[in-house]
Amino acid sequence: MKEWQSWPRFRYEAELDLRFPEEVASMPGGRALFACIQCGTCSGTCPLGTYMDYSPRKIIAMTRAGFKDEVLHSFTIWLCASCYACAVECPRKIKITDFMAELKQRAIQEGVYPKRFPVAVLAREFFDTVRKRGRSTESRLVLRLYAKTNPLKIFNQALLGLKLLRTGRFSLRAESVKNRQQIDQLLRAVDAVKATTFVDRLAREVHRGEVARV
Amino acid sequence: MSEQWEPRIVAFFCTWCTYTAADLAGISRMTYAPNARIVRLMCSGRMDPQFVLKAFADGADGVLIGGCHPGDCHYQAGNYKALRRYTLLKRVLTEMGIEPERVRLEWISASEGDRVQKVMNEMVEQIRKLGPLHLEKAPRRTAAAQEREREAVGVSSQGGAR
Amino acid sequence: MPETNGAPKIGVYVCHCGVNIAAKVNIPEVVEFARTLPFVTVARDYKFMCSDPGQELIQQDLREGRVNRVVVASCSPLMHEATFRRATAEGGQNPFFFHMANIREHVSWVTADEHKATEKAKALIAAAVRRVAFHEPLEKKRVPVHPHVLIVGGGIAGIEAALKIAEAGKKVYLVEREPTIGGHMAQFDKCFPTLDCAACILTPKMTQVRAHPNIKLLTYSEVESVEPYDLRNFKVTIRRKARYVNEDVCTGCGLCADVCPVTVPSEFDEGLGTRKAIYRPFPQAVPNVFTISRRGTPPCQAACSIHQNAQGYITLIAHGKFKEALDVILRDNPLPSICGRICTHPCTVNCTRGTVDEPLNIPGLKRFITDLFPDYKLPTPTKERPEKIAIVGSGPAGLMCAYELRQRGYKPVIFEAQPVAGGMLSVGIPSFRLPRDVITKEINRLKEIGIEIKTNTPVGKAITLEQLRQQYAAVFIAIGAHVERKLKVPGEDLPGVFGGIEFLRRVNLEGPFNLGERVLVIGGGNSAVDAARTALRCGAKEVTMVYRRTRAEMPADPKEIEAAEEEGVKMLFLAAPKTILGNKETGVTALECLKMKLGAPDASGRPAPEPIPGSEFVLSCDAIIVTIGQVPDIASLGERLGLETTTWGTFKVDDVTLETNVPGVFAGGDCVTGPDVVVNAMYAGKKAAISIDRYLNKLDMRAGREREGPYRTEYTIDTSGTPLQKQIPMPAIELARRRTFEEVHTGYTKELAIAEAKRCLDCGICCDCRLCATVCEAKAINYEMKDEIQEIVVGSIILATGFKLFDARRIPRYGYGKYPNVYTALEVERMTNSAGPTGGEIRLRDGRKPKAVGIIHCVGSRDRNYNSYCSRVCCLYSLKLAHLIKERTGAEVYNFYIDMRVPGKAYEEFYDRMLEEGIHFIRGRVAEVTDHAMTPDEEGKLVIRAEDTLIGVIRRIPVDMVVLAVGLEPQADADEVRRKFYISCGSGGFFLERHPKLAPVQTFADGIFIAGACQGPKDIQDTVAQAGAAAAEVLSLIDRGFVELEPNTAFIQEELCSGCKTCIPLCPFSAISFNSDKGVAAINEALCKGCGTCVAACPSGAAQQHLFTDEQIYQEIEGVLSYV
Amino acid sequence: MKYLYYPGCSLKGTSRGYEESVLAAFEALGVAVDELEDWNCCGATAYMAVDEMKAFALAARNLALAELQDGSEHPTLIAPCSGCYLVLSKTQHYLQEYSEVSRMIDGALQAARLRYARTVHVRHPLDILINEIGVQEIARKVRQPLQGLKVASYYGCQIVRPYAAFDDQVNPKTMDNLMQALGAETVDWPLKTRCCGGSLMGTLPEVGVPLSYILLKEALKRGADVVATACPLCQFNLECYQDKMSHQFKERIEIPVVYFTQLLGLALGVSERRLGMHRLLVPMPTVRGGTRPHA
Repeated sequence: MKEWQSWPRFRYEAELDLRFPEEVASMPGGRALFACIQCGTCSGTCPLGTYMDYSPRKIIAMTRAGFKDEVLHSFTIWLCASCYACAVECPRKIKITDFMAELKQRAIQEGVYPKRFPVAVLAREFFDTVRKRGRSTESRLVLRLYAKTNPLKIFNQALLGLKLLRTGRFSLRAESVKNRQQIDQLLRAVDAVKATTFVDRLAREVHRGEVARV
Repeated sequence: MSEQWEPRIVAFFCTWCTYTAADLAGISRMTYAPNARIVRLMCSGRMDPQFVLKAFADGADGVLIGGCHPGDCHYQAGNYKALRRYTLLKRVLTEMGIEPERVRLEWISASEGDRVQKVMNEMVEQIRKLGPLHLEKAPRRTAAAQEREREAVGVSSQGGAR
Repeated sequence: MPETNGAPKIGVYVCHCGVNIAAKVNIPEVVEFARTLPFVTVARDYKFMCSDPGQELIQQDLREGRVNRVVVASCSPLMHEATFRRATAEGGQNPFFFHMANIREHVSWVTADEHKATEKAKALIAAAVRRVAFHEPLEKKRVPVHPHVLIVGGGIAGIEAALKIAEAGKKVYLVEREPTIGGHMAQFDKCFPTLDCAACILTPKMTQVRAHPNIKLLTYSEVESVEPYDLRNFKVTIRRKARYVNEDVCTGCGLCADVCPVTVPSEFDEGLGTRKAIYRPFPQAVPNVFTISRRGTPPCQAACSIHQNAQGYITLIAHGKFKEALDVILRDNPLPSICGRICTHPCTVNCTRGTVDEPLNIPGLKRFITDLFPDYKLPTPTKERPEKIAIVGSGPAGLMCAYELRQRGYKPVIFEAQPVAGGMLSVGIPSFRLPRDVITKEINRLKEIGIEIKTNTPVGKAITLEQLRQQYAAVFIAIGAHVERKLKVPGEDLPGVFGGIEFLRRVNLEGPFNLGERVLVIGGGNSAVDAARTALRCGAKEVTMVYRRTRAEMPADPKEIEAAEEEGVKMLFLAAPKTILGNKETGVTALECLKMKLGAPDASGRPAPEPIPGSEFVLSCDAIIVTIGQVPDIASLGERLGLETTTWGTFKVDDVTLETNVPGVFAGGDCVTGPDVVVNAMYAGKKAAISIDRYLNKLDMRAGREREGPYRTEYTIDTSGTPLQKQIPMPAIELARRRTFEEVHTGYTKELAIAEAKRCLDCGICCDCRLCATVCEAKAINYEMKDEIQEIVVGSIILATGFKLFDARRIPRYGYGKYPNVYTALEVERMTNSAGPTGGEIRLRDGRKPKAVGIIHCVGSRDRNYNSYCSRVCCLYSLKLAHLIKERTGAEVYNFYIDMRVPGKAYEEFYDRMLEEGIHFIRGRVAEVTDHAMTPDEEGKLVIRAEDTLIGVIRRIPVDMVVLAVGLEPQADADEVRRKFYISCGSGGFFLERHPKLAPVQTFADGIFIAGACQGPKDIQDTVAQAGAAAAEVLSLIDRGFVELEPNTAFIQEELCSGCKTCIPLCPFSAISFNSDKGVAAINEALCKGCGTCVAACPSGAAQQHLFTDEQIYQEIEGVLSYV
Repeated sequence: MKYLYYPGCSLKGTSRGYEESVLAAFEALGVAVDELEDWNCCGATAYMAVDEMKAFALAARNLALAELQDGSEHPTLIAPCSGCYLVLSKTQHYLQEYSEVSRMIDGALQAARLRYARTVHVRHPLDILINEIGVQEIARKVRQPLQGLKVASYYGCQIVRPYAAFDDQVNPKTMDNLMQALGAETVDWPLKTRCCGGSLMGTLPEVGVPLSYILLKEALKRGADVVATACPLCQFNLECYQDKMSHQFKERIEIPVVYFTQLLGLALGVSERRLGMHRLLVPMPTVRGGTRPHA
């Protein structure tokens, strides 16, 4: 619990980033963001709403108002499990799930994602494997995730791992596509067009082992 | 063409549906590209293909025709007649070497102000893509036309009353 | 050359419209530009051109001769064209020397860039200036306005408008599609914000409408079409739906509803209560008369060849009215105890219930009634006629024909070759399915009403056909099909091989005889099954049916096949007999068969069996019964009067009349169709009787007979939500006893019959039992009533068709239709009404009082998935219901809202009051209503899950009752209606007004007005105000007596017309004709509405349109393109 | 009709039983399926979070390969994994709706010497079973009716939302109808589309475990004998963490969680081995030979 004294009394307009809402709304279909009437259907529908620091409704309000720091630092965006329940119920047809994904990407770009949050690590490990091999192998992914976040956790799950091994569900053989070159060409082309560098930055970070520092 | 070329569009709207929709777009303050000039007709059935040819001859780059939705025509079936002529017209234009995409027929009801906005913007984009219309013999305003105009109002080319 | 007013001197007047135009368009620049245009002599600008000083500017210039044509650049011509034309006229010029440039709606309000807006304004002004130079003087035509008014919709809007106009002495037709006026308001209990009783303020107005001499009230009626009567007035066709009760005679006493056995959910009580098929929506209905809901002939009755009214007797059975049920049965069927046992029941096959779980056992119910009244009597004829009619054959066709003729007064005489009457019924159907005494009784009943039956009298031997024809007024041949078809395989004549019918006839007439232990029955029809079951009862140990296709193709009734199998009959499929083995001494010993496979479909649509070569196998047996069909025994008739026959050995008759090629001789039943089921034979008998009656009365035998046979009902029934309940099996004797000829099924008991009858879905609604007619003292009920068409001419129309409620089922998250205690607001409204289904008590479905109630706002409103508009009344009615619920039950009431919208006089105060009453208000749209309990106190409750957005937490609130504040939607047929009346719908689907602010009750169609919620969601206050406004519009029109029409008609320049006639078929108003004297087209200006379609099509340019001549439009095109 | 089959990474790993049962059940129904050659990762939800455009590109490669391999006018690609189904469908949707996405992906495909003409129809096996084969046809082929078995049909989130059009998004019924056709009873279970926790189970078990627990607890409360799923991740979460749930919530949570195709296979008379039933951690009580679970 935070100390009450530390609560800011005002949010000064100068501290906000008024370009932020426009940036976020530039995603496909993103203009719908401005149609939000703050009804709270998304928050009420969200199965994870109760775990979030800001409800999805608040995230939208804060994005509109330019609370960039709070939004990108929030746990909410990492808690979204992409179940789309909010998106189909939203009376304003806001693609809230896609909006959360957009915020995750922006958080990674800005490097402000919570470092001890394995959600981001999993996403990146996954990304890395697929980039190289075209397919992911769950078992190896899980091992790498634990290795990079909390190696001790592996022991908690050892029994389950054994069971899975026994039933043939935990194969350690790495899956891969045959035409790896094509995958490479494909993803490079996206990079070239997109001219975004965050993936490289990400690769550098992974390389430096920053993410391993819990 | 100068680099400031802007598509010039003539829009023929029926008074009952599309013209009213354009009014509604105005009342609702929906801004859209200013390139089109609206000519009001009572019905899209009044749309003579010659109007389109005339517009192209006089320097238009595109023509938009707006009528009531099928089944909604104030005069029962004028819009169907317009559709029939429109189909023929596109063929004629192709033969003349004018891209048929320069003419567009749209059904827009009186309540669809937002559609006016959308169609106007799309039309301008479309014409922008096609570029200016170059008719080999596309006089801005023919001498004959000027003469005809004067004659019709009873004024000779010398300016004296007949 | 158009007539002109001298050289053009054009004045251009640019309006600022305050800042509306001036803020975007550079007015001085535009005015400067206008001065450079040809013929422009004056160019001015003014703050508001439409104001008096603005108009005065124009008039002054005109009067002082500076200007003779006028261009005003301001708003839309739809707004102020009339104003400036008037100004032009007052300045002394023809008002049509004027044109308008729309630089507000089309320029300043829609253009972002100032420079571009200015350029666009210039172009439009240039176009207008060029155009107006070509204007000509025109005259407006005056058309009288018919003083009669049509109002569509009898809700509060229609009522209010009708009364206002009628009070002013004008004639009003008020058309309402429901049986009563009152609309939604009649369903309300209280009205917000005053909480006054809706009925108390509405019903006096309703009775006033009924009593007013100037109002012609047409309830239960719909407008079919609206056509132009002349250039301004309307010819309206109204369908007055048959209510089957004479409105002028009915006293509204209600005795009919007391006896009506059909109960359906009451629309007025939103399905919470019930009403009868003959009903009055509510006691204060206007007119206070009853109506019968008839959806049409139910599928069971339609499918029946003799149209037995099954729904009628089933409904009566369900209500224990057995005697009445018998009367209904006897209306159509003289052989019910037979049909109740052996009919192949197309009724059951087509029963709607079959699509839900299982169809009703309709014949079983009929049998129950006939068993209950074993000594019932047939109706006796009410008149007598001298003609005697000969009927050959006493099977079902002959008996039915005789009965129908007897009922018409004739004296039928039946000739039967066999010693017993009944034809195939007596000889071909085994008695364990149809006991002999049942047949005997039925035949005796027919004899009792005067039908003569001569048994042992074979026609052809005892008497000839020729003699019959001479001695009787008409002859009906119904000799059936009794000659067995042969297998045509070797050994068929061996002892021990029987024809199926031969076998059954022998058992029926002489009693059972020994066949041996193992019996094979060849064939798959009903007779084959009968033969197999009979063989078992003759002592055979093993009976096997041999059929060349599979079970799926067997023509026999599946229930009969099942019964046979139950009794031990074996089935051998895909096998066909090849040779019957045995000799004269031993008789038949075995059957050699071939295996078959199914091939391509044959003519009957079933897959054709194909033999598999070399697949022979042998079945040993003691007897073989061949039952593969029969043909008529035409040869037995001897000489045949030259009657034509078909290649199938049947009589050739006219399909419609059943008349043979010999006049006065008719034939029907199996001898025409080949072997068929009993009910079709009866159908033939009935059909022949109708033909004979018409023949003897020299009437058209063919007219109006399309619906005599079976047909399919046109309508479909919504069976969703019907609780599953399978058919109640009819009690039968135990299997062990099924070795004798004792009847297998013993019939329903009263309790079982009632339970089975209650499964009926009342497809036709009214079951046509006609009990109501028996109690109506005023004799108001008329089942033969037909829809009537009425035509009226009116000059003005007000549409006040109201709204429909959003269907809450469309949002499954709120559980409406799934959880019983989720209600719509109107349902709760009905509950709060003391005359409602619960007598004013607010109760859960199980009768408990709710302790906590959640009201969910904006259901289907403000939601882009459904309706994006705000329904405007829900916040207020939710407050009202919250108050009523709290007052009546003391429950905690939670309102879940997005925004509280309570603008209006005394509305905010009402909201204040509710806040103070302690009603909870939670700002947050509900995510879900669920019965998923997460804590013990949520068990058995409905949990409402929503974010409380003001507190910022997600809340779960357990309640007993959920009330959905459903929004208002356009009527389901709004689009159809608006087309009918030539008007438009706005974005939400509501009728579109001419101008949202300045012409809220006018439409774009002259003379057609709108009022109330059909224009958009609104409360009673605003509805009544609009109704008044619409009435005022109408009255002002009528009092002026005429309208002026825009002179934009088309005309022909005769000297240019080539007489090609292209224009003539194009005119939707048939205004163009061909003047053959001059060889040119001619336009009737009185019919021309001015669309200009003919002008656009004229190849020579001879057709032109005033105000829109080719030249004027060319000028406009050149204008917009030539400058800027 | 021949279908292309897109397994996705999970069906080659933890959810091998899903692949085995899908293929065996389709075979038993006489429906031919061909595996998409050299398919790659669909793009997956996790990938979407890092780089949406690349996820689209990956998905588009699969779609392009499907066109190459099938050659018919409208190839049908069956994707049993909910995640793959969603990502492939979403890619289709974005390629249609957003020209910027469309342009970029076409460019990327071109760089990889591929072309996608937008003809592929991505469908879930449930959709094929209900809308192509039909419950009546399936009911006709049932050899071992699942008499007396009470099934909680769990659709999860991503096969009905937001791009699927074959069933209702909130109250889907197709799996229930299928189960009824197999002779089983379905329990009325309001959580059938509620999230199981998805990948949070691995990354944030303190959040994931309670989500799955709520689902199973309610299914047990409503009398289910088994939960039928249509998603590898749902199956994994609901099955593999039951011990953890029992421990954490001090309450025995034990219920078999199987793929709906496994139940379909059982009813069609396919052997348990071929359906991958032996890979279940919580074994399914036998429904054969008249033994009824909980009977």
